[in-house]
Amino acid sequence: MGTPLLSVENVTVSFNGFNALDGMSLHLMPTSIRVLIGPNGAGKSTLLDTIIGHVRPSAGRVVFKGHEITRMDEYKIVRRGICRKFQAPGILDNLTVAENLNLAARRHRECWRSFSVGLNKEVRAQVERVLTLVGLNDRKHALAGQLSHGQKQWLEIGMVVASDAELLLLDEPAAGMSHDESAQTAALIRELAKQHSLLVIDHDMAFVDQLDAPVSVMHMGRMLREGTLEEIRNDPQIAAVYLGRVKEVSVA
Amino acid sequence: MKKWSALSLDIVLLAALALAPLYLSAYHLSLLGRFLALAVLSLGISVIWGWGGILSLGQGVFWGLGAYVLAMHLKLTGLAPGDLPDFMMWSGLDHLPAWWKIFEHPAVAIAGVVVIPTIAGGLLAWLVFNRRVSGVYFSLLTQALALAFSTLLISQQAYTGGFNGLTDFSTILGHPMIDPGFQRNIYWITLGVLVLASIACRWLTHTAFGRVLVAIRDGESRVRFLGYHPAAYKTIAFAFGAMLAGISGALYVVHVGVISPAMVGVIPSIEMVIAVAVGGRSSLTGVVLGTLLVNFGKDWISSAMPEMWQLAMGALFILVVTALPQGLAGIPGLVEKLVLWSKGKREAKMADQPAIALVEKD
Amino acid sequence: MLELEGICAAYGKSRVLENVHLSIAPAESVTLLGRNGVGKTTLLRTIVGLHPVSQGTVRFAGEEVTHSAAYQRARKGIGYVPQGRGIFPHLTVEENLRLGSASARKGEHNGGDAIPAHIFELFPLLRRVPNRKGGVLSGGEQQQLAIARAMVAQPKLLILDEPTEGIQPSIVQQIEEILREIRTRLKVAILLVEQYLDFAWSIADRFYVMRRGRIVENGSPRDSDPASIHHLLSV
Amino acid sequence: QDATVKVGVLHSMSGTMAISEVTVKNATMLAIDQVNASGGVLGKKIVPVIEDGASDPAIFSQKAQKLIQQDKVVTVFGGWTSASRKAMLPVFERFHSLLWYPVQFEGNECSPNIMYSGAQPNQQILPALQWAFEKGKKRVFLLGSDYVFPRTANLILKKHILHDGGTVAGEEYVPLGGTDFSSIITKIKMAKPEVIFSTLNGDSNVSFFKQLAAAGITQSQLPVMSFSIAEQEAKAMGPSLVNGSYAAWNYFESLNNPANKKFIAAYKAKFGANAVLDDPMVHGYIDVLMWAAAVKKAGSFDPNAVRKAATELGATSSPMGQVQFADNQSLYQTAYVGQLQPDGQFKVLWQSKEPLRPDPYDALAFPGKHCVIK
Amino acid sequence: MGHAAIIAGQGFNGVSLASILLLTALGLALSFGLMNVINMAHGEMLMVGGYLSFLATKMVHGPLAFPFALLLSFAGAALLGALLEVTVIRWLYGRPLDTLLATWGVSLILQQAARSLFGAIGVEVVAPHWLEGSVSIEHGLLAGLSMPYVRIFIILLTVAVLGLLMVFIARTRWGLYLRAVHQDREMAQALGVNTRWVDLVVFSMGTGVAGLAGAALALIAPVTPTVGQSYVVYAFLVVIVGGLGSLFGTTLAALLVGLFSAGVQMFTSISLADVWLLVLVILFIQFRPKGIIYQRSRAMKEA
Ligand SMILES: Nc1ncnc2c1ncn2[C@@H]1O[C@H](COP(=O)(O)OP(=O)(O)OP(=O)(O)O)[C@@H](O)[C@H]1O
Ligand SMILES: Nc1ncnc2c1ncn2[C@@H]1O[C@H](COP(=O)(O)OP(=O)(O)OP(=O)(O)O)[C@@H](O)[C@H]1O
Ligand SMILES: NC(N)=O
Ligand SMILES: [Mg+2]
Ligand SMILES: [Mg+2]
Repeated sequence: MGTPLLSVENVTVSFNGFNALDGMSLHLMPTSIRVLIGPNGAGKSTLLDTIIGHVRPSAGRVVFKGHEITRMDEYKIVRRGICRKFQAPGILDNLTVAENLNLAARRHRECWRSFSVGLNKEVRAQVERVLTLVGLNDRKHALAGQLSHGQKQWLEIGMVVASDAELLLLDEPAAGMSHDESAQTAALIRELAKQHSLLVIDHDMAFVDQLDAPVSVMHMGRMLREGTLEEIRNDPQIAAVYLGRVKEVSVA
Repeated sequence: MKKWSALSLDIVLLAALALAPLYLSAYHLSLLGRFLALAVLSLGISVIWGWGGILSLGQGVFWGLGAYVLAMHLKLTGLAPGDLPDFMMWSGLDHLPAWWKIFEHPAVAIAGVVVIPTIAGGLLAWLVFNRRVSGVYFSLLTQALALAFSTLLISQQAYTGGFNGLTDFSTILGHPMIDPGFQRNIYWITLGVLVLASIACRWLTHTAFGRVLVAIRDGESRVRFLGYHPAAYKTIAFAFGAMLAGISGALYVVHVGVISPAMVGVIPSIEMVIAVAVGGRSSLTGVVLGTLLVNFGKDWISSAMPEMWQLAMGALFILVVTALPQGLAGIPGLVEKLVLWSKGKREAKMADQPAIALVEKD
Repeated sequence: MLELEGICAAYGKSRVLENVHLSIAPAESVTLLGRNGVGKTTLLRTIVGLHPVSQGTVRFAGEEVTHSAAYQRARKGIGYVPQGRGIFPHLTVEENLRLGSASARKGEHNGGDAIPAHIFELFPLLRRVPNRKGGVLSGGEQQQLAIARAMVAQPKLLILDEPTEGIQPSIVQQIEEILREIRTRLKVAILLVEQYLDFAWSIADRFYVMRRGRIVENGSPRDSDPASIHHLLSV
Repeated sequence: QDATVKVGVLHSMSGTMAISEVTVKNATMLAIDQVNASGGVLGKKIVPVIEDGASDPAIFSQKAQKLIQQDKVVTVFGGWTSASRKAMLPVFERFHSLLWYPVQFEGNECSPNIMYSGAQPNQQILPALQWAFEKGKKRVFLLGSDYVFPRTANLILKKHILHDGGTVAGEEYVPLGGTDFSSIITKIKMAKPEVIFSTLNGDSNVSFFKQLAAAGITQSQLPVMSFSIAEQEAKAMGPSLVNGSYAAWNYFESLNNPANKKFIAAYKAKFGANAVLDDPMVHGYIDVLMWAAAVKKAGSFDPNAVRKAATELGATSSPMGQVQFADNQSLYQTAYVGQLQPDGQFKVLWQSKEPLRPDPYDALAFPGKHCVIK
Repeated sequence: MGHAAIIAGQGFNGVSLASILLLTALGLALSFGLMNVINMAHGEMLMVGGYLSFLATKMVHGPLAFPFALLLSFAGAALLGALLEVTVIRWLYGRPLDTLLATWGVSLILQQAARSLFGAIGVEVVAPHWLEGSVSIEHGLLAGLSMPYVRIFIILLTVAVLGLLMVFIARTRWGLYLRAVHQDREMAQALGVNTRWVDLVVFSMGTGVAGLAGAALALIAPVTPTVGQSYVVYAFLVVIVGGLGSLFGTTLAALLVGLFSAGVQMFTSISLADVWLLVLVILFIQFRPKGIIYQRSRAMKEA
């Protein structure tokens, strides 16, 4: 075992006395996938919020690439190599699809480096590549706000891909996608894992299955169990709080 | 195609302005000159509002800073050695404050015109944007700032000339301002500054900076989560706008020969924004035209029917905002839409136009 | 209950719905299927009254409602769970629920203000956090709240746009049961858009498949070949 | 040969100053009519070109330039605030034209291109002080709107109060249009003055008097001497509010002289029987008459010739009494102190023995300064 | 006057100023805080209320004159607000900065209209007899303190209006609808709320309250065409400092501003007190960018 890319250590986040995260820990190795599941309100999205600096933990710390990032500004954390897809699509509605991707793909985000007129060739190529990858090529110049819900999901996945950050945080990437599309997304994620680390949240067990990665289960702001999906499925406690009566997943 | 027509509009406009001394009377030329000076300010507003989505209702402050700095210089150069400006004398001061004295040197004054508003604007913006004070809050805060600024100027009569402001200048850089030739020269200089400013704006908005600015306008947090620091971008944009405002104020003083608190307060600040809205906040050519149109309109209506001016101006804002949110710059689009609409009415009947679910590729 | 005839709709210049015919009988459960971006949400919005139709008619409970405002349709008994949930972020859970009965005419169910107890039985989670602001709920919590809120109004037709999105599996199962229950017991008609086929199939009496703004297939799950449906939904 | 001559009339017809300036404009127009009716000047009919200064100094300067450059007027009547006059001054100097300025002001200015017919400080505020001291009221509270005239007037007053053995009980300013006087009234109560000298402008007066009354302070306990409340303002405020308070001017509508009777009759005939007249209006009126007389005397419209001729006209009777332009281009005129009556008119309590020589630079406050016009 | 009396007197003045600011700001708290409409013509609604109260006291005499004036100024300003909502505001929901510009135009027109109708010099509303005079303390620690009845009346009126509004917003069904409409117009509609009607009622209630404020203000200051301008900037500051959408915050902010001004005015001039006030506000915003009381949200758009 090498050093983890990301370590979340005993993080507690509380809102008016309610602990959304309650001593949560998680370690993530480079170039790996970790799936995070757990009941609604377990604190999964809050964990991502904490990693990216959107909420400040009251205890614990977050370490990324050996540096503590717990109390840094969001944009500084992101610049260190983290990119996140939000649960409700977080795209820029009044920019075109291509512009959204451009913004994500740019390498130099400091203000003082933004005064050049032309678009970097690499960036442009990257955007084109991603457009094809997420199937939005012919909607390139449409305003992002005019996409359907599923298309927005794809666009945001595209932004994460375009960012090429070392750590990619995906909050329910398969939500609102059809079976085929989830499968496509899963394949894409597995491909990305060759060079990146991914933390993926989803409730779709068929999709999780396709990711073929270790699963962490959160419950009430804490880590409940880690293991393979198979192990998780067979855990009666998880069935009780999360999965419900276990059903055969139909693999189409 | 669209680009070309826009460019040719710019060229026609520039030619018309450049040739103005040939066909305009001395008085109208002097009006045009002062309105062009204001257009420099409008360009700045356009960048921060049209691109950055930041509506400042306090541009009068930065405009006023530039104007006052230059006016202080002009006041000092018109003085006999050892003399005090008249208002200092009658307000009970017996020597020139040091912070006045430094503007005696033209280089310091000119630097001050550019630098002081920029720093003031930048500082304010940095304080406020870093704390994520957004749109409407910022607008109202800057409005209060404009009020405070003019109140402060009025109350510090001994140092600022108070309500009267500063006026009665004789020479600038050794040139008597009374010279007829001076008027023409200052017109050229103003036009030159305007052209430079508009090139600078065009450049700024076409860089990555401009695109990030637009993105911030659309979704500041999202942009932050992509690793950009919105406050930095907004601060630079705002400082740039403040700089243009300061330059504009200084030019205006040279044209008009007076600066007073009444010209920098809440109402003038809003009027500055209105001119930009009328032109079309995110069209650089539009805002220049808008500024000229509003100001010439004001001059004309207030001569023809003084009581009507406020009514006309009021009606204009309402009309522009509700019917023409893109201002003058939106007129071509509106015409196009109307044409399409009348055509579309016919076409709609031939219901075989394809739906646009384009993702699907069969 | 609901009849759509020749519905066309557009965003600006681009047509999104083409001549859509669709009908739902009282207490019938209908599923609308289709890939991303084919116009499902748009169709639902035209029914609810949030998007204008350029041609065609919408009839609900025997009355034409093509041009009536959304709130009027809601008062006639159309309940709506939108895609993206539509939770009021600064209202508490309880207030969000109370708004569900905004469509109730005065005097109908218990003065309009009280929230029927069975709602909390169906969504126990909501009982725990009645004073939490809607905006801070987790995605799944919001989804549950949205469904609960639509049910508070006791609609005659319940329209759900991907209601299982972001909901944990055990609750998806519960929602499935709830929907079946309100259809059979409360005789509420259901129009469901769903990507999760298993779920859709288990509830639907009939289905429609959309493609590029048109209905290309309809039938009942029992006498349709799953493979051909699946083919229609794939790339 | 053209049988007309153009003059400019430049006042605020919009904005905050409109209310005051419109009446001055009316009086000016009346005078122009009268001159025209009596055959014009040098055989030419006067054609007024009216412009709106919009209560904005920059606009005043712009419109002044327009009148001179574009309309080629031979002279301009107008301005009210010192700010507007200051803004116009360079324009008149640059184009060698002549402005007739009708309002009391703070002095400290003397331009060959302006005829100052309004009171200089020694013709309004200082006589009022003299009167107060004569009445034994030597503890003075200075209250003004925050602009140049009040601040400078108070500077001069302070010197004289101290010089003459009085006390300055306090000095306060309210932003123009300000309406909250609660703190100031507290300060007044703490300072215990014997008289308040008020250079408050316009609407602030209403608030001030109302709040003073509500605080239980009456005119008999603590009189207020105002320098900006004339008949117009008193009428609008409702005379009952300011009843019993004092004012100092160079003209009151109640002055009993034949010229005034004629003037009032003519004005009411033209602008309605309800019209009231006051000091700045009369100045706006006589400015035109003096200009016409000066043109006749000079035999020319040339501003240089006219201004010289104006100072050589000699004493003239006017609605305000005998007036005459001094060599510093300001007006000899009589100072009056009046008390406001329930009918909205002022009862004259005191007047200077003779028309006072105008002195732009108060010798006590600005020693060594003189106005010399060549 | 002893020190205690002066401090108490300025405290009273501060509260009185606060109550006027609050009365002005309450309408804004509705239109701006809850509907996100920046109504620059709010000040003119004040003015309209003032003039209506002036007319009312001319039309009716006797003890009922002033209550009638209050009623008329509320109703008149509310009606005008309704007209404004239908003709202008309605088209601009969701574009707050545009509402600012359009309503600025409205304010210019209303000012000019007032100037044409009533003249530019202010008109005066004579306070009813029962509001003349003041509570004066002659003896003891607070000797010399006097509190004018009009100011006491305005404070009480403000408290009453504040109370009614708080109940309306927090407790009634309409208050719920109003908040819902502001947060998600479409969804509110889809739930059966007649959003147009809600908008109309709430907006005109806001302007109606401004009308009341105008009538109250007329008791201590003249009604002029520009009377609104001098208050509206401060009223907006109060709403900002208080935090959008919280009447409680607005109240605290008004008290803060009122007491601060009354205090600082004693040591410096009114002009400088205004300048210091703004400095204070900018500093305050550093610590509480969203005002004294604000609502958190996880939604990114609002973060
Ligand atoms: N700002 C906040 N204030 C109060 N409570 C909050 C806040 N943010 C989150 N919560 C609460 O914290 C809990 C965890 O929320 P979180 O969004 O992390 O859940 P989740 O695991 O992502 O759930 P889901 O699967 O439904 O998306 C929820 O109960 C939520 O209501
Ligand atoms: N506001 C809008 N302006 C313009 N086009 C739009 C707008 N909203 C949606 N569209 C387009 O209309 C089409 C139909 O969108 P709709 O949201 O109805 O799809 P959908 O079937 O619900 O998709 P999904 O499964 O992704 O939710 C899409 O191609 C989309 O891009
Ligand atoms: N000259 C004056 N009154 O400003
Ligand atoms: Mg979540
Ligand atoms: Mg959809």
